[in-house]
Amino acid sequence: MSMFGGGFQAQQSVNPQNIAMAEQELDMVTDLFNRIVDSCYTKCISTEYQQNDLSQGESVCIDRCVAKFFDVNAKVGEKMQQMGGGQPPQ
Amino acid sequence: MSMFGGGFQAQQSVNPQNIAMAEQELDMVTDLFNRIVDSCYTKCISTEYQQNDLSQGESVCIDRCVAKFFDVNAKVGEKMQQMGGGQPPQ
Amino acid sequence: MSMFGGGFQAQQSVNPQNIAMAEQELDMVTDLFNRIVDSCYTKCISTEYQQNDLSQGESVCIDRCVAKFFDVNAKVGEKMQQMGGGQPPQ
Amino acid sequence: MDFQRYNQAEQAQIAQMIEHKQMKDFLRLYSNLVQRCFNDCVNDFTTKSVTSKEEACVNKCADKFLKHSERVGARFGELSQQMTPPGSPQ
Amino acid sequence: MDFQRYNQAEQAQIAQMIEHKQMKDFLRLYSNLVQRCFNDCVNDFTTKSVTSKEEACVNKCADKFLKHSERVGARFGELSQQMTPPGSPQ
Amino acid sequence: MDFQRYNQAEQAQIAQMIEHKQMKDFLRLYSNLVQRCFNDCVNDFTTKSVTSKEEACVNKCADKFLKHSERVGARFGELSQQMTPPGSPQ
Repeated sequence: MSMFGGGFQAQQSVNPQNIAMAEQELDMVTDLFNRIVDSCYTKCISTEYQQNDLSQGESVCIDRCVAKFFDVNAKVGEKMQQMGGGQPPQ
Repeated sequence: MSMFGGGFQAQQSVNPQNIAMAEQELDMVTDLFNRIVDSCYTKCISTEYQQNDLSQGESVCIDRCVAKFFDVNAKVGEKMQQMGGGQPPQ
Repeated sequence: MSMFGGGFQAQQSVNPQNIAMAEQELDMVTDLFNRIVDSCYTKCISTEYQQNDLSQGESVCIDRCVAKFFDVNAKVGEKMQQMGGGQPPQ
Repeated sequence: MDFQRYNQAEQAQIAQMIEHKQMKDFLRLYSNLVQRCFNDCVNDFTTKSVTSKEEACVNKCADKFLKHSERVGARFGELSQQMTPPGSPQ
Repeated sequence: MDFQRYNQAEQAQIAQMIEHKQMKDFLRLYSNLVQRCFNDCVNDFTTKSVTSKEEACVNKCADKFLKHSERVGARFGELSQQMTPPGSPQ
Repeated sequence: MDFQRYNQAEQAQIAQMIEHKQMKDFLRLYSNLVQRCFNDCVNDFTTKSVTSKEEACVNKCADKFLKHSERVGARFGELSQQMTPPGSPQ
Protein backbone atom coordinates (compact mmCIF):
# COMPACT_ATOMS: atom_id res chain seq x y z
CA MET A 1 0.00 0.00 0.00
CA SER A 2 1.20 3.43 -0.87
CA MET A 3 2.14 5.78 1.90
CA PHE A 4 1.19 8.77 -0.15
CA GLY A 5 -2.60 8.89 -0.55
CA GLY A 6 -4.95 6.70 -2.57
CA GLY A 7 -3.59 4.24 -5.04
CA PHE A 8 -5.42 5.79 -7.99
CA GLN A 9 -3.84 9.21 -7.84
CA ALA A 10 -0.42 7.67 -7.31
CA GLN A 11 -0.55 5.63 -10.53
CA GLN A 12 -0.83 8.60 -12.85
CA SER A 13 0.85 11.89 -12.33
CA VAL A 14 -1.16 15.06 -12.85
CA ASN A 15 0.69 17.69 -14.84
CA PRO A 16 -0.41 21.02 -13.33
CA GLN A 17 0.27 22.72 -16.67
CA ASN A 18 -2.34 20.51 -18.32
CA ILE A 19 -4.87 21.44 -15.66
CA ALA A 20 -4.06 25.12 -16.12
CA MET A 21 -4.47 24.78 -19.89
CA ALA A 22 -7.82 23.03 -19.53
CA GLU A 23 -8.96 25.74 -17.14
CA GLN A 24 -7.97 28.48 -19.55
CA GLU A 25 -9.82 26.75 -22.38
CA LEU A 26 -12.90 26.37 -20.20
CA ASP A 27 -12.80 29.98 -19.06
CA MET A 28 -12.50 31.19 -22.65
CA VAL A 29 -15.54 29.23 -23.79
CA THR A 30 -17.57 30.43 -20.80
CA ASP A 31 -16.52 34.01 -21.42
CA LEU A 32 -17.48 33.73 -25.10
CA PHE A 33 -20.87 32.32 -24.16
CA ASN A 34 -21.53 35.08 -21.62
CA ARG A 35 -20.58 37.79 -24.09
CA ILE A 36 -22.92 36.32 -26.71
CA VAL A 37 -25.80 36.11 -24.23
CA ASP A 38 -25.18 39.74 -23.37
CA SER A 39 -24.75 41.17 -26.87
CA CYS A 40 -27.60 39.19 -28.41
CA TYR A 41 -29.99 40.11 -25.60
CA THR A 42 -29.33 43.77 -26.31
CA LYS A 43 -29.62 43.26 -30.08
CA CYS A 44 -32.68 40.99 -30.13
CA ILE A 45 -34.90 41.25 -27.06
CA SER A 46 -37.48 44.01 -26.78
CA THR A 47 -37.44 45.47 -23.27
CA GLU A 48 -41.14 46.20 -23.38
CA TYR A 49 -41.70 42.76 -21.86
CA GLN A 50 -45.24 42.24 -23.09
CA GLN A 51 -45.08 38.45 -23.05
CA ASN A 52 -43.29 35.65 -21.22
CA ASP A 53 -42.20 33.85 -24.38
CA LEU A 54 -39.70 34.77 -27.02
CA SER A 55 -41.54 36.09 -30.07
CA GLN A 56 -40.94 34.49 -33.47
CA GLY A 57 -38.87 37.49 -34.49
CA GLU A 58 -36.79 37.39 -31.33
CA SER A 59 -36.07 33.68 -31.76
CA VAL A 60 -34.90 34.09 -35.35
CA CYS A 61 -32.83 37.09 -34.35
CA ILE A 62 -31.09 35.12 -31.58
CA ASP A 63 -30.19 32.27 -33.98
CA ARG A 64 -28.66 34.67 -36.47
CA CYS A 65 -27.00 36.75 -33.79
CA VAL A 66 -25.19 33.73 -32.32
CA ALA A 67 -24.08 32.59 -35.78
CA LYS A 68 -22.81 36.06 -36.65
CA PHE A 69 -20.97 36.38 -33.35
CA PHE A 70 -19.15 33.10 -34.06
CA ASP A 71 -18.36 34.44 -37.53
CA VAL A 72 -16.90 37.67 -36.21
CA ASN A 73 -14.98 35.76 -33.54
CA ALA A 74 -13.40 33.51 -36.18
CA LYS A 75 -12.64 36.37 -38.59
CA VAL A 76 -10.95 38.44 -35.90
CA GLY A 77 -9.00 35.37 -34.80
CA GLU A 78 -7.68 34.81 -38.34
CA LYS A 79 -6.79 38.46 -38.64
CA MET A 80 -4.82 38.46 -35.43
CA GLN A 81 -2.92 35.34 -36.42
CA GLN A 82 -1.92 36.96 -39.71
CA MET A 83 -0.80 40.12 -37.97
CA GLY A 84 1.04 38.56 -35.09
CA GLY A 85 2.26 35.58 -37.05
CA GLY A 86 1.06 33.81 -33.95
CA GLN A 87 0.42 30.11 -33.71
CA PRO A 88 -3.00 28.91 -32.64
CA PRO A 89 -2.84 27.29 -29.20
CA GLN A 90 -2.43 23.51 -29.51
CA MET B 1 4.69 18.76 21.10
CA SER B 2 3.45 18.26 17.58
CA MET B 3 5.94 17.97 14.80
CA PHE B 4 3.52 19.45 12.31
CA GLY B 5 3.09 23.13 13.07
CA GLY B 6 1.26 24.83 15.91
CA GLY B 7 -0.85 22.77 18.23
CA PHE B 8 -4.03 24.72 17.44
CA GLN B 9 -4.26 23.93 13.74
CA ALA B 10 -3.46 20.29 14.41
CA GLN B 11 -6.39 19.78 16.80
CA GLN B 12 -9.12 20.55 14.27
CA SER B 13 -9.10 19.53 10.68
CA VAL B 14 -10.09 22.08 8.05
CA ASN B 15 -12.53 20.74 5.48
CA PRO B 16 -11.56 22.45 2.20
CA GLN B 17 -15.15 22.11 0.98
CA ASN B 18 -16.36 24.23 3.88
CA ILE B 19 -13.82 26.89 3.01
CA ALA B 20 -14.91 26.79 -0.63
CA MET B 21 -18.56 27.11 0.40
CA ALA B 22 -17.82 30.06 2.67
CA GLU B 23 -15.88 31.71 -0.14
CA GLN B 24 -18.74 31.24 -2.58
CA GLU B 25 -21.20 32.71 -0.09
CA LEU B 26 -18.90 35.67 0.50
CA ASP B 27 -18.39 36.26 -3.22
CA MET B 28 -22.14 36.18 -3.83
CA VAL B 29 -22.86 38.77 -1.16
CA THR B 30 -20.06 41.02 -2.44
CA ASP B 31 -21.30 40.67 -6.00
CA LEU B 32 -24.85 41.53 -4.93
CA PHE B 33 -23.60 44.60 -3.08
CA ASN B 34 -21.55 45.79 -6.05
CA ARG B 35 -24.47 45.36 -8.43
CA ILE B 36 -26.75 47.34 -6.12
CA VAL B 37 -24.19 50.15 -5.80
CA ASP B 38 -23.98 50.25 -9.57
CA SER B 39 -27.69 50.07 -10.43
CA CYS B 40 -28.81 52.48 -7.71
CA TYR B 41 -26.13 55.01 -8.62
CA THR B 42 -27.48 55.07 -12.17
CA LYS B 43 -31.10 55.23 -10.98
CA CYS B 44 -30.69 57.79 -8.19
CA ILE B 45 -27.65 60.04 -8.55
CA SER B 46 -27.77 63.10 -10.77
CA THR B 47 -24.57 63.38 -12.80
CA GLU B 48 -24.71 67.15 -12.77
CA TYR B 49 -22.62 67.05 -9.61
CA GLN B 50 -23.67 70.40 -8.20
CA GLN B 51 -22.98 69.53 -4.59
CA ASN B 52 -20.75 67.24 -2.52
CA ASP B 53 -23.58 65.81 -0.46
CA LEU B 54 -26.40 63.52 -1.37
CA SER B 55 -29.59 65.54 -1.77
CA GLN B 56 -32.67 64.62 0.25
CA GLY B 57 -34.23 63.16 -2.89
CA GLU B 58 -31.17 61.11 -3.74
CA SER B 59 -30.98 59.70 -0.20
CA VAL B 60 -34.60 58.60 -0.21
CA CYS B 61 -34.18 57.16 -3.68
CA ILE B 62 -31.15 55.08 -2.56
CA ASP B 63 -33.05 53.63 0.42
CA ARG B 64 -35.95 52.57 -1.76
CA CYS B 65 -33.70 51.37 -4.54
CA VAL B 66 -31.79 49.02 -2.21
CA ALA B 67 -35.04 47.70 -0.74
CA LYS B 68 -36.51 47.10 -4.18
CA PHE B 69 -33.35 45.37 -5.41
CA PHE B 70 -33.54 42.96 -2.47
CA ASP B 71 -37.20 42.42 -3.32
CA VAL B 72 -36.48 41.61 -6.96
CA ASN B 73 -33.57 39.38 -5.93
CA ALA B 74 -35.83 37.39 -3.60
CA LYS B 75 -38.71 37.14 -6.10
CA VAL B 76 -36.44 35.92 -8.89
CA GLY B 77 -34.89 33.42 -6.46
CA GLU B 78 -38.31 31.98 -5.58
CA LYS B 79 -39.24 31.82 -9.22
CA MET B 80 -36.13 29.91 -10.16
CA GLN B 81 -36.61 27.44 -7.32
CA GLN B 82 -40.16 26.75 -8.51
CA MET B 83 -38.99 26.25 -12.07
CA GLY B 84 -35.95 24.17 -11.33
CA GLY B 85 -37.44 22.43 -8.31
CA GLY B 86 -34.05 23.31 -6.87
CA GLN B 87 -33.21 23.28 -3.19
CA PRO B 88 -31.85 26.43 -1.60
CA PRO B 89 -28.21 25.96 -0.64
CA GLN B 90 -27.89 24.91 3.02
CA MET C 1 22.56 17.13 -3.23
CA SER C 2 19.23 18.19 -1.87
CA MET C 3 16.42 15.69 -1.71
CA PHE C 4 13.80 18.37 -2.12
CA GLY C 5 13.92 19.67 -5.66
CA GLY C 6 16.51 21.82 -7.37
CA GLY C 7 19.21 23.42 -5.33
CA PHE C 8 18.21 26.93 -6.35
CA GLN C 9 14.73 26.96 -4.87
CA ALA C 10 15.99 25.43 -1.66
CA GLN C 11 18.52 28.20 -0.99
CA GLN C 12 16.01 31.01 -0.70
CA SER C 13 12.63 30.80 0.91
CA VAL C 14 9.64 32.28 -0.87
CA ASN C 15 7.38 34.36 1.34
CA PRO C 16 3.84 33.75 0.06
CA GLN C 17 2.78 37.18 1.33
CA ASN C 18 5.31 38.80 -0.98
CA ILE C 19 3.94 36.85 -3.91
CA ALA C 20 0.39 37.86 -2.97
CA MET C 21 1.44 41.50 -2.73
CA ALA C 22 3.15 41.39 -6.12
CA GLU C 23 0.06 39.79 -7.60
CA GLN C 24 -2.20 42.47 -6.18
CA GLU C 25 0.07 45.20 -7.54
CA LEU C 26 0.09 43.54 -10.94
CA ASP C 27 -3.69 43.12 -11.00
CA MET C 28 -4.18 46.76 -10.07
CA VAL C 29 -1.97 48.00 -12.89
CA THR C 30 -3.69 45.69 -15.39
CA ASP C 31 -7.11 46.79 -14.21
CA LEU C 32 -6.11 50.45 -14.53
CA PHE C 33 -4.83 49.85 -18.06
CA ASN C 34 -8.02 48.05 -19.10
CA ARG C 35 -10.22 50.79 -17.73
CA ILE C 36 -8.23 53.44 -19.59
CA VAL C 37 -8.44 51.48 -22.85
CA ASP C 38 -12.17 51.25 -22.35
CA SER C 39 -12.91 54.84 -21.31
CA CYS C 40 -10.60 56.43 -23.88
CA TYR C 41 -11.99 54.29 -26.69
CA THR C 42 -15.46 55.57 -25.89
CA LYS C 43 -14.23 59.17 -25.55
CA CYS C 44 -11.92 59.31 -28.57
CA ILE C 45 -12.72 56.76 -31.27
CA SER C 46 -15.43 57.45 -33.83
CA THR C 47 -17.54 54.34 -34.37
CA GLU C 48 -18.15 55.21 -37.99
CA TYR C 49 -15.06 53.17 -38.84
CA GLN C 50 -14.23 54.86 -42.11
CA GLN C 51 -10.53 54.05 -42.02
CA ASN C 52 -8.16 51.46 -40.59
CA ASP C 53 -5.82 53.98 -39.01
CA LEU C 54 -6.27 56.30 -36.09
CA SER C 55 -6.94 59.81 -37.36
CA GLN C 56 -4.72 62.68 -36.21
CA GLY C 57 -7.53 63.90 -33.99
CA GLU C 58 -8.09 60.48 -32.46
CA SER C 59 -4.37 60.06 -31.72
CA VAL C 60 -4.11 63.40 -29.94
CA CYS C 61 -7.30 62.66 -28.04
CA ILE C 62 -5.92 59.30 -26.82
CA ASP C 63 -2.69 60.91 -25.54
CA ARG C 64 -4.60 63.53 -23.58
CA CYS C 65 -7.19 61.05 -22.40
CA VAL C 66 -4.55 58.75 -20.89
CA ALA C 67 -2.80 61.69 -19.22
CA LYS C 68 -6.06 62.97 -17.79
CA PHE C 69 -7.05 59.53 -16.52
CA PHE C 70 -3.72 59.29 -14.65
CA ASP C 71 -4.42 62.75 -13.26
CA VAL C 72 -7.87 61.85 -12.02
CA ASN C 73 -6.55 58.57 -10.60
CA ALA C 74 -3.87 60.43 -8.62
CA LYS C 75 -6.23 63.17 -7.42
CA VAL C 76 -8.82 60.68 -6.21
CA GLY C 77 -6.06 58.70 -4.50
CA GLU C 78 -4.86 61.78 -2.60
CA LYS C 79 -8.40 62.63 -1.63
CA MET C 80 -9.06 59.18 -0.24
CA GLN C 81 -5.83 59.22 1.76
CA GLN C 82 -6.82 62.53 3.33
CA MET C 83 -10.27 61.25 4.19
CA GLY C 84 -9.26 57.85 5.48
CA GLY C 85 -5.98 58.98 6.94
CA GLY C 86 -4.81 55.86 5.15
CA GLN C 87 -1.19 55.07 4.42
CA PRO C 88 -0.16 54.30 0.86
CA PRO C 89 0.77 50.64 0.51
CA GLN C 90 4.54 50.17 0.93
CA MET D 1 -14.14 21.00 -25.81
CA ASP D 2 -12.27 17.76 -25.85
CA PHE D 3 -10.26 16.67 -22.85
CA GLN D 4 -9.48 13.18 -24.18
CA ARG D 5 -5.84 14.06 -24.65
CA TYR D 6 -5.35 14.22 -20.86
CA ASN D 7 -4.72 11.16 -18.66
CA GLN D 8 -7.37 9.76 -16.32
CA ALA D 9 -6.07 11.45 -13.20
CA GLU D 10 -6.05 14.77 -15.01
CA GLN D 11 -9.51 14.20 -16.42
CA ALA D 12 -10.82 13.49 -12.92
CA GLN D 13 -9.39 16.77 -11.69
CA ILE D 14 -10.77 18.65 -14.70
CA ALA D 15 -14.22 17.14 -14.11
CA GLN D 16 -14.11 18.42 -10.52
CA MET D 17 -13.08 21.86 -11.75
CA ILE D 18 -15.95 21.91 -14.26
CA GLU D 19 -18.43 21.02 -11.51
CA HIS D 20 -17.09 23.80 -9.31
CA LYS D 21 -17.33 26.29 -12.15
CA GLN D 22 -20.87 25.25 -13.08
CA MET D 23 -22.12 26.42 -9.70
CA LYS D 24 -20.27 29.71 -10.18
CA ASP D 25 -21.65 30.12 -13.70
CA PHE D 26 -25.18 29.48 -12.49
CA LEU D 27 -24.84 32.09 -9.74
CA ARG D 28 -23.50 34.55 -12.26
CA LEU D 29 -26.36 33.96 -14.68
CA TYR D 30 -28.74 34.50 -11.79
CA SER D 31 -27.11 37.80 -10.72
CA ASN D 32 -27.01 39.04 -14.30
CA LEU D 33 -30.69 38.24 -14.68
CA VAL D 34 -31.63 40.05 -11.47
CA GLN D 35 -29.62 43.13 -12.38
CA ARG D 36 -30.91 43.31 -15.93
CA CYS D 37 -34.55 42.84 -14.97
CA PHE D 38 -34.21 45.33 -12.13
CA ASN D 39 -32.68 47.91 -14.46
CA ASP D 40 -35.31 47.36 -17.15
CA CYS D 41 -38.38 47.11 -14.91
CA VAL D 42 -37.94 49.15 -11.73
CA ASN D 43 -38.06 52.88 -12.27
CA ASP D 44 -40.49 54.18 -9.70
CA PHE D 45 -38.87 55.27 -6.46
CA THR D 46 -41.91 56.95 -4.94
CA THR D 47 -42.74 53.58 -3.33
CA LYS D 48 -40.66 51.37 -1.08
CA SER D 49 -41.95 48.02 -2.30
CA VAL D 50 -42.00 46.67 -5.81
CA THR D 51 -45.34 47.61 -7.44
CA SER D 52 -47.53 45.00 -9.10
CA LYS D 53 -46.70 46.48 -12.48
CA GLU D 54 -42.99 46.22 -11.76
CA GLU D 55 -43.41 42.67 -10.51
CA ALA D 56 -45.23 41.62 -13.67
CA CYS D 57 -42.44 43.15 -15.73
CA VAL D 58 -39.76 41.35 -13.71
CA ASN D 59 -41.59 38.06 -14.19
CA LYS D 60 -41.73 38.42 -17.95
CA CYS D 61 -38.15 39.65 -18.07
CA ALA D 62 -36.89 36.67 -16.03
CA ASP D 63 -38.76 34.23 -18.27
CA LYS D 64 -37.44 35.85 -21.41
CA PHE D 65 -33.92 36.01 -20.09
CA LEU D 66 -33.88 32.31 -19.23
CA LYS D 67 -35.40 31.31 -22.57
CA HIS D 68 -32.92 33.57 -24.32
CA SER D 69 -29.96 31.99 -22.48
CA GLU D 70 -31.26 28.52 -23.26
CA ARG D 71 -31.63 29.30 -26.95
CA VAL D 72 -28.18 30.85 -27.12
CA GLY D 73 -26.85 27.74 -25.35
CA ALA D 74 -28.46 25.44 -27.95
CA ARG D 75 -27.05 27.37 -30.92
CA PHE D 76 -23.71 27.70 -29.15
CA GLY D 77 -23.49 23.94 -28.68
CA GLU D 78 -24.26 23.26 -32.35
CA LEU D 79 -21.78 25.81 -33.66
CA SER D 80 -19.03 24.73 -31.24
CA GLN D 81 -19.21 21.17 -32.58
CA GLN D 82 -18.93 22.36 -36.17
CA MET D 83 -15.74 24.25 -35.47
CA THR D 84 -12.54 22.34 -36.14
CA PRO D 85 -10.79 22.16 -32.80
CA PRO D 86 -7.41 23.87 -32.91
CA GLY D 87 -4.52 21.49 -33.32
CA SER D 88 -6.59 18.71 -34.85
CA PRO D 89 -5.83 17.30 -38.32
CA GLN D 90 -7.77 19.00 -41.11
CA MET E 1 -23.51 35.82 6.88
CA ASP E 2 -23.07 33.40 9.69
CA PHE E 3 -19.98 31.22 9.85
CA GLN E 4 -20.76 29.80 13.32
CA ARG E 5 -21.45 26.39 11.84
CA TYR E 6 -17.76 25.98 10.95
CA ASN E 7 -15.12 24.80 13.43
CA GLN E 8 -12.53 27.15 14.92
CA ALA E 9 -9.76 26.20 12.52
CA GLU E 10 -12.07 26.81 9.58
CA GLN E 11 -13.27 30.10 11.02
CA ALA E 12 -9.67 31.26 11.37
CA GLN E 13 -9.02 30.47 7.72
CA ILE E 14 -12.26 32.17 6.65
CA ALA E 15 -11.33 35.28 8.65
CA GLN E 16 -8.02 35.43 6.81
CA MET E 17 -9.83 35.06 3.48
CA ILE E 18 -12.23 37.88 4.38
CA GLU E 19 -9.32 40.15 5.23
CA HIS E 20 -7.64 39.38 1.93
CA LYS E 21 -10.86 40.06 0.03
CA GLN E 22 -11.51 43.34 1.86
CA MET E 23 -8.35 44.80 0.38
CA LYS E 24 -9.42 43.62 -3.07
CA ASP E 25 -12.91 45.03 -2.61
CA PHE E 26 -11.53 48.37 -1.54
CA LEU E 27 -9.27 48.56 -4.58
CA ARG E 28 -12.20 47.70 -6.80
CA LEU E 29 -14.41 50.37 -5.26
CA TYR E 30 -11.60 52.83 -5.83
CA SER E 31 -11.15 51.89 -9.51
CA ASN E 32 -14.89 51.99 -10.12
CA LEU E 33 -15.04 55.44 -8.58
CA VAL E 34 -12.16 56.73 -10.70
CA GLN E 35 -13.63 55.36 -13.91
CA ARG E 36 -17.13 56.63 -13.22
CA CYS E 37 -16.02 60.12 -12.23
CA PHE E 38 -13.64 60.29 -15.20
CA ASN E 39 -16.42 59.27 -17.58
CA ASP E 40 -18.91 61.70 -16.09
CA CYS E 41 -16.59 64.69 -15.63
CA VAL E 42 -13.81 64.70 -18.23
CA ASN E 43 -14.98 65.53 -21.72
CA ASP E 44 -12.60 68.20 -22.93
CA PHE E 45 -9.63 66.87 -24.85
CA THR E 46 -8.36 70.20 -26.12
CA THR E 47 -6.18 70.37 -23.00
CA LYS E 48 -3.64 67.92 -21.63
CA SER E 49 -4.24 68.52 -17.94
CA VAL E 50 -7.47 68.27 -16.04
CA THR E 51 -9.17 71.71 -16.04
CA SER E 52 -10.31 73.32 -12.80
CA LYS E 53 -13.91 72.76 -13.84
CA GLU E 54 -13.23 69.07 -14.42
CA GLU E 55 -11.39 68.82 -11.12
CA ALA E 56 -14.29 70.37 -9.21
CA CYS E 57 -16.64 67.91 -10.88
CA VAL E 58 -14.40 64.94 -10.00
CA ASN E 59 -14.28 66.11 -6.38
CA LYS E 60 -18.04 66.28 -6.06
CA CYS E 61 -18.44 63.00 -7.92
CA ALA E 62 -15.97 61.22 -5.64
CA ASP E 63 -17.71 62.57 -2.53
CA LYS E 64 -21.12 61.56 -3.81
CA PHE E 65 -19.93 58.12 -4.87
CA LEU E 66 -18.45 57.40 -1.44
CA LYS E 67 -21.53 58.66 0.39
CA HIS E 68 -23.70 56.65 -1.96
CA SER E 69 -21.70 53.46 -1.33
CA GLU E 70 -21.84 54.07 2.41
CA ARG E 71 -25.60 54.55 2.37
CA VAL E 72 -26.11 51.46 0.23
CA GLY E 73 -23.88 49.58 2.70
CA ALA E 74 -26.00 50.70 5.66
CA ARG E 75 -29.29 49.65 4.04
CA PHE E 76 -27.68 46.45 2.79
CA GLY E 77 -26.60 45.53 6.30
CA GLU E 78 -30.09 46.13 7.73
CA LEU E 79 -31.85 44.18 5.03
CA SER E 80 -29.37 41.29 5.16
CA GLN E 81 -30.07 40.81 8.86
CA GLN E 82 -33.82 40.76 8.28
CA MET E 83 -33.54 37.95 5.78
CA THR E 84 -33.94 34.49 7.24
CA PRO E 85 -30.61 32.81 6.63
CA PRO E 86 -30.99 29.73 4.45
CA GLY E 87 -31.00 26.49 6.39
CA SER E 88 -32.00 28.06 9.70
CA PRO E 89 -35.17 26.97 11.56
CA GLN E 90 -38.20 29.12 10.72
CA MET F 1 6.45 48.18 -11.26
CA ASP F 2 9.62 47.29 -9.48
CA PHE F 3 10.08 43.83 -8.06
CA GLN F 4 13.75 44.34 -7.12
CA ARG F 5 12.92 44.31 -3.44
CA TYR F 6 12.02 40.60 -3.61
CA ASN F 7 14.60 37.80 -3.43
CA GLN F 8 15.59 35.75 -6.47
CA ALA F 9 13.32 32.80 -5.70
CA GLU F 10 10.38 35.17 -5.31
CA GLN F 11 11.27 37.02 -8.48
CA ALA F 12 11.33 33.73 -10.38
CA GLN F 13 7.85 32.90 -9.12
CA ILE F 14 6.59 36.40 -9.93
CA ALA F 15 8.01 36.13 -13.46
CA GLN F 16 6.08 32.90 -13.94
CA MET F 17 2.91 34.56 -12.65
CA ILE F 18 3.38 37.48 -15.05
CA GLU F 19 3.78 35.09 -17.96
CA HIS F 20 0.61 33.25 -16.97
CA LYS F 21 -1.30 36.51 -16.67
CA GLN F 22 -0.04 37.82 -20.00
CA MET F 23 -1.81 35.00 -21.79
CA LYS F 24 -4.98 35.76 -19.85
CA ASP F 25 -4.67 39.47 -20.60
CA PHE F 26 -4.20 38.78 -24.28
CA LEU F 27 -7.30 36.57 -24.39
CA ARG F 28 -9.26 39.24 -22.61
CA LEU F 29 -8.15 41.95 -25.02
CA TYR F 30 -9.18 39.67 -27.85
CA SER F 31 -12.66 39.02 -26.39
CA ASN F 32 -13.20 42.68 -25.67
CA LEU F 33 -12.25 43.51 -29.24
CA VAL F 34 -14.63 40.92 -30.68
CA GLN F 35 -17.53 42.05 -28.52
CA ARG F 36 -16.99 45.73 -29.19
CA CYS F 37 -16.63 45.32 -32.94
CA PHE F 38 -19.62 43.00 -33.06
CA ASN F 39 -21.75 45.50 -31.13
CA ASP F 40 -20.64 48.43 -33.26
CA CYS F 41 -20.74 46.73 -36.67
CA VAL F 42 -23.37 43.99 -36.76
CA ASN F 43 -26.92 45.26 -36.74
CA ASP F 44 -28.63 43.43 -39.56
CA PHE F 45 -30.37 40.23 -38.51
CA THR F 46 -32.22 39.59 -41.74
CA THR F 47 -29.22 37.55 -42.85
CA LYS F 48 -27.51 34.58 -41.23
CA SER F 49 -23.97 35.33 -42.33
CA VAL F 50 -21.97 38.46 -41.80
CA THR F 51 -22.53 40.78 -44.79
CA SER F 52 -19.58 42.25 -46.70
CA LYS F 53 -20.43 45.66 -45.30
CA GLU F 54 -20.38 44.29 -41.76
CA GLU F 55 -17.12 42.47 -42.44
CA ALA F 56 -15.44 45.63 -43.72
CA CYS F 57 -16.61 47.44 -40.60
CA VAL F 58 -15.29 44.69 -38.31
CA ASN F 59 -11.92 44.84 -40.08
CA LYS F 60 -11.56 48.57 -39.58
CA CYS F 61 -12.82 48.31 -36.01
CA ALA F 62 -10.31 45.57 -35.16
CA ASP F 63 -7.44 47.57 -36.64
CA LYS F 64 -8.47 50.70 -34.80
CA PHE F 65 -8.96 48.86 -31.55
CA LEU F 66 -5.49 47.31 -31.70
CA LYS F 67 -3.83 50.60 -32.64
CA HIS F 68 -5.76 52.30 -29.88
CA SER F 69 -4.63 49.73 -27.29
CA GLU F 70 -1.03 50.03 -28.49
CA ARG F 71 -1.09 53.81 -28.21
CA VAL F 72 -2.66 53.68 -24.76
CA GLY F 73 0.03 51.16 -23.81
CA ALA F 74 2.82 53.49 -24.96
CA ARG F 75 1.46 56.49 -23.04
CA PHE F 76 0.72 54.28 -20.05
CA GLY F 77 4.33 53.08 -19.95
CA GLU F 78 5.71 56.63 -20.10
CA LEU F 79 3.41 57.96 -17.40
CA SER F 80 3.95 54.96 -15.11
CA GLN F 81 7.68 55.59 -15.12
CA GLN F 82 7.20 59.25 -14.23
CA MET F 83 5.14 58.42 -11.17
CA THR F 84 7.07 58.20 -7.93
CA PRO F 85 6.53 54.66 -6.72
CA PRO F 86 4.75 54.61 -3.35
CA GLY F 87 7.07 54.06 -0.42
CA SER F 88 10.18 55.28 -2.23
CA PRO F 89 12.22 58.23 -0.91
CA GLN F 90 11.12 61.58 -2.36
